[in-house]
Amino acid sequence: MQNNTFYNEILTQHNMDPYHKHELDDADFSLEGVNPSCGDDIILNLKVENGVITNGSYTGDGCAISQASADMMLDLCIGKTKEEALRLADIFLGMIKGTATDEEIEELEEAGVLKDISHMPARVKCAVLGWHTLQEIFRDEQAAAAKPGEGIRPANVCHM
Amino acid sequence: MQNNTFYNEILTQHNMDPYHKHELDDADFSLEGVNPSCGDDIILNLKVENGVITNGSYTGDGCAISQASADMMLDLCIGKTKEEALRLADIFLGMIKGTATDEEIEELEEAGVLKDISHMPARVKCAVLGWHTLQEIFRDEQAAAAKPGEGIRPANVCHM
Amino acid sequence: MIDERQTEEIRRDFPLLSGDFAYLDNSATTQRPMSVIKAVENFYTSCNANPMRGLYDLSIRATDSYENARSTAARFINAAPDEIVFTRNATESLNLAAYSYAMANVSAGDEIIVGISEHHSNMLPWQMVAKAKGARLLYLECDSEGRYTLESLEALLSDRTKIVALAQVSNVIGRENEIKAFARAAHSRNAVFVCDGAQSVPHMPVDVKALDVDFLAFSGHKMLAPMGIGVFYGKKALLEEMPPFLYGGEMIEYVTREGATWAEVPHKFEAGTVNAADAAGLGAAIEYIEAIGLDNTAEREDHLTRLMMEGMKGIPHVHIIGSSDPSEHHGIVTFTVDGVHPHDIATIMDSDRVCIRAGHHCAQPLHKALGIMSTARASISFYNTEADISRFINSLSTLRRRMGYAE
Amino acid sequence: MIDERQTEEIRRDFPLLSGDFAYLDNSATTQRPMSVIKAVENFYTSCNANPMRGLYDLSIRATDSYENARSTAARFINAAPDEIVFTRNATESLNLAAYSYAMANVSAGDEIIVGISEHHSNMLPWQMVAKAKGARLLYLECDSEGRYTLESLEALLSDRTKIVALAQVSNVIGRENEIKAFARAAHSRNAVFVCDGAQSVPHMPVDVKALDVDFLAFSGHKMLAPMGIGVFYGKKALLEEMPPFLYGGEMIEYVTREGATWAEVPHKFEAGTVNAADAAGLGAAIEYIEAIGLDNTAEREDHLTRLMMEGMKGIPHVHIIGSSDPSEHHGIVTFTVDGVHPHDIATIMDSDRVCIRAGHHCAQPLHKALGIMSTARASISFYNTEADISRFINSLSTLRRRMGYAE
Ligand SMILES: Cc1ncc(COP(=O)(O)O)c(C=O)c1O
Ligand SMILES: Cc1ncc(COP(=O)(O)O)c(C=O)c1O
Repeated sequence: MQNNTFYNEILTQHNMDPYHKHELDDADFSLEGVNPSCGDDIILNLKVENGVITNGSYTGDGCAISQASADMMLDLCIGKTKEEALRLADIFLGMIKGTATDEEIEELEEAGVLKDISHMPARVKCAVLGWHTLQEIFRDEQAAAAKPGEGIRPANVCHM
Repeated sequence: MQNNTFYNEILTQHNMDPYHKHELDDADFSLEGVNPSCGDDIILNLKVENGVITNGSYTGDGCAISQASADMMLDLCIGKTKEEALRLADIFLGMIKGTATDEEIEELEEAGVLKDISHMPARVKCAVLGWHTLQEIFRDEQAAAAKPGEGIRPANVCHM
Repeated sequence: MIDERQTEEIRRDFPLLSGDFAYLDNSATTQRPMSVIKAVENFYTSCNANPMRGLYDLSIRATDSYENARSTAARFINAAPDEIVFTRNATESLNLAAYSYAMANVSAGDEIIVGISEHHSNMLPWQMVAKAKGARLLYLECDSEGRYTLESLEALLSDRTKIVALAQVSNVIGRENEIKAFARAAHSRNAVFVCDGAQSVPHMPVDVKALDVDFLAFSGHKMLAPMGIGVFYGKKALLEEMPPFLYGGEMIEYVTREGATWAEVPHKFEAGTVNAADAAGLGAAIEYIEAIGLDNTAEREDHLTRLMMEGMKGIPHVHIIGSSDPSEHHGIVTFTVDGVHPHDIATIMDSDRVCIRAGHHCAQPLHKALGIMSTARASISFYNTEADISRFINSLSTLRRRMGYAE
Repeated sequence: MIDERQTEEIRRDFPLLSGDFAYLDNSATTQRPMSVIKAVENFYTSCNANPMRGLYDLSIRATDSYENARSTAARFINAAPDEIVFTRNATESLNLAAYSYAMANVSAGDEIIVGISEHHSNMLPWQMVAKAKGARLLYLECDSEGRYTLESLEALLSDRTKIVALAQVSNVIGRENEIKAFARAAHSRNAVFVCDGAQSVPHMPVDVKALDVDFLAFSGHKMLAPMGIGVFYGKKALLEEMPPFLYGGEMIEYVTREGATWAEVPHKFEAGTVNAADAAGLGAAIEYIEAIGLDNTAEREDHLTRLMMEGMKGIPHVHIIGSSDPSEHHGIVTFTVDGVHPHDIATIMDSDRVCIRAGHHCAQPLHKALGIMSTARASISFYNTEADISRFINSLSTLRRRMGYAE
């Protein structure tokens, strides 16, 4: 149980040098995701045009797993349709639950390094925080709609 | 621990054919003693003249041990001074606690059969109910003073 | 059916039963099989850590063990795992229902209905709530054999009824109440139904979905498990609405100077470090019972009860409380002997190495209603032998003579 | 002092410590020596019955075992046996103080003072009482090292103060508070002093008479005992006046349809079947600690703490919460590492087989006051080795590099 292979170069890289950790002024959706047990707190911003996620970013604080996972998720989802992104979210959650196939996990690309997090229940919430927030945005688009003029603080928070 | 030698002829005799289980119309003191865990409930009546217990009785319900113990106590105490009776009460309680000497226990005469009750903590309260009520009468004579006209029901109750 | 030979095998699992006595106080607490004792030991020797808090392997194993026990308990009564709150015992479970659900939902003028035969643990919490809230406590009366009728419940129910609390099996009477019908009647008036399962869950299949009770309480120690673990079952929707009961670590989401938000059900109700070791023991106890089969244990208990009651009928001056039909006793045989105080019965039986209980069995109002100060009770488990029953009957048949009666 | 060789001997008593890891989460829960595990087993195999109820030999042995454990616990903190109420854990003990004492004695406009560094279990019950009663909850502030001063308490105290609640040792800071002086200050305003001893009783001699606290709460599982047992100490006179908390079997004298009278202290507060097996375990744990000697264990813990803190000081980017003096930590070393989230610290340490804890340690308001989201915590017991400390230090010194930092 104790080979925490996920603290590898891929993960630390995404944590130390994230590609997508910045604000996104023209975001269409913006939702805060919070993991109270860990104190992880991210704000996920998405720009969606004609059903395609054309841009995305996150800001926030938290452990390396939550931050890197969100960064890897955006890597994967930008350029995908909403449906494709939600399918990847399902695969990611399935990977954590141990129900995803190897082929499916392949599709997650770098995010596949978090496979073994399922052995660390206390950290599962960190790994899925970004993905869960993504699902929530599309579950209730109205609630997650970015409100221009209100700054980046989104009106709604989704708790893990 | 399981040789309950106290259920012998002496005890059953005092339970089945008590000498002192009756009312006492001219009692000077009358106090109810109650053992809630067992449901034992006695009323102890004493006639005291010039510091000497000249007569006594009890009424009530309860297990054989509580009833026989009260009966044996009265056997022993009638005719004794208040001080002597209280000394015997001390010895009886000492016997139960295991601190009384053999000579002292001799003085208790038949009541000595309850010596082994100390191995049955749940029954100790039954055995000492009468003695405890006696002590209470002399501890607060005013409260235990029999109130003529109020019937035999004493005004005060002492709980174990 | 489990026969005498199989019973001997079963008894080998119970270290304490090798002693030379008949243990007939099973409704107070059962003995524990080695697998339960070992499950506790195993927790301490192989996964002892504070569950739910740590971030290391050992603590994860502790958490898994604890949550597995929760799932096992849930399966046993056909609940979902997150409807199972671990408590210390049935008493704490019933207090949880009272402090959390009732204090938040009962107002002045409301009514709570409680069976008159209830154990104090399913009566005093409701007296407390009624007093605190200015509500009325109504007692559902049973007949002289401890039988409740649906009609008498319906006669008491009103639109002011908020709670009906009743045991599935009384610890004095032994009879099974028709919980399903009673719960339906309570629901028809929008009252919740609290079921005390302390004496039923150990002895018969209990399905919370089929019974449709809102809350169910039971104790591990009455069903082979360790002493420090009990269960409070609540319907998920109710649990979610209820305020917490005990406050402290592990039951929160956020805490500030001003207040707090609560963790998800069931953790909201499990404040402080949990008793994971005894929970593991409860899991092992349920598995032990399941391996033998509740149908088999019930049949065996029924057989022994029949034997006991038949033997008792042959002894003059002995009176059994409740039904004369052994199948309506679930191993509980409460009785009196003319002229012999129940405490003397128990003490003399102890000298014959028969362990029974005497007193009010935490049901004083029932005894008052029956017009008896106290009673003696022999209670049977599937691991008792026919020899245990004989020993009991032999002792009982000599009692009055030993107390000085002619017969 | 206990040296390394003696420690190896001691560790042989703890089955789980034979594993290849450094267990440094002792403030969350300790490991159990075989004598404690065996005491629980022994209860179940040789005196298992429902204590306090039965009238037979086995039940008497169960009762004796239970009451002996109570006397042992009483002796350990210099209380009288009837001032010891057994609970499940410190959390339940503190809730008992809140529900029973405080709900009966706090009125609208009254004030309750709580340390800002308190564990949620000694904060949320008081928030609950304050809210229910319309009382004011005032926080006693500590400095950045977690130090409380008598002056700041005196500044908060008023004639409206009814309760002051403070831990003797905070589970984050590790510093010992001057309970005796604080209790005296509370008493000078006729307030009662509630002491959370969860982190002090396991590590130092605690004498309730000398400290003159009104209530003291602690958990068995943090001092080698089983998980299901805690202690609530209360001064006899207070306990006698307080209403019951949990209602049910065994805590009554008489019950009628209308109400009830209560059993004597401490039984009034022990509703339902007690956890006699784990109480026996607590007795054995105390005897184990007494055999080694609290002075010796404290000295050993101090030595290891010193070693740990010295090692940590040599590692850049590591910050220890609280005093820089190891003797002010009582085995609790809470820390942060620049740029590495505490949860990552714990997970990586786990891969090096070092068990520590990370998070808010059930002290969110303290973390808020310190301006930190969360921390990591290593906590020491006398059975830890110098090798455990080295393993911790080695892991800590590589942490930042493994997270991608240059140093
Ligand atoms: C200072 C302090 N108080 C109270 C508690 C609560 O103890 P328990 O979880 O055993 O109830 C703890 C331990 O978690 C603690 O460290
Ligand atoms: C019917 C019933 N309810 C409740 C209880 C209380 O159980 P416990 O003492 O384990 O809390 C008992 C057992 O004593 C019981 O028989």
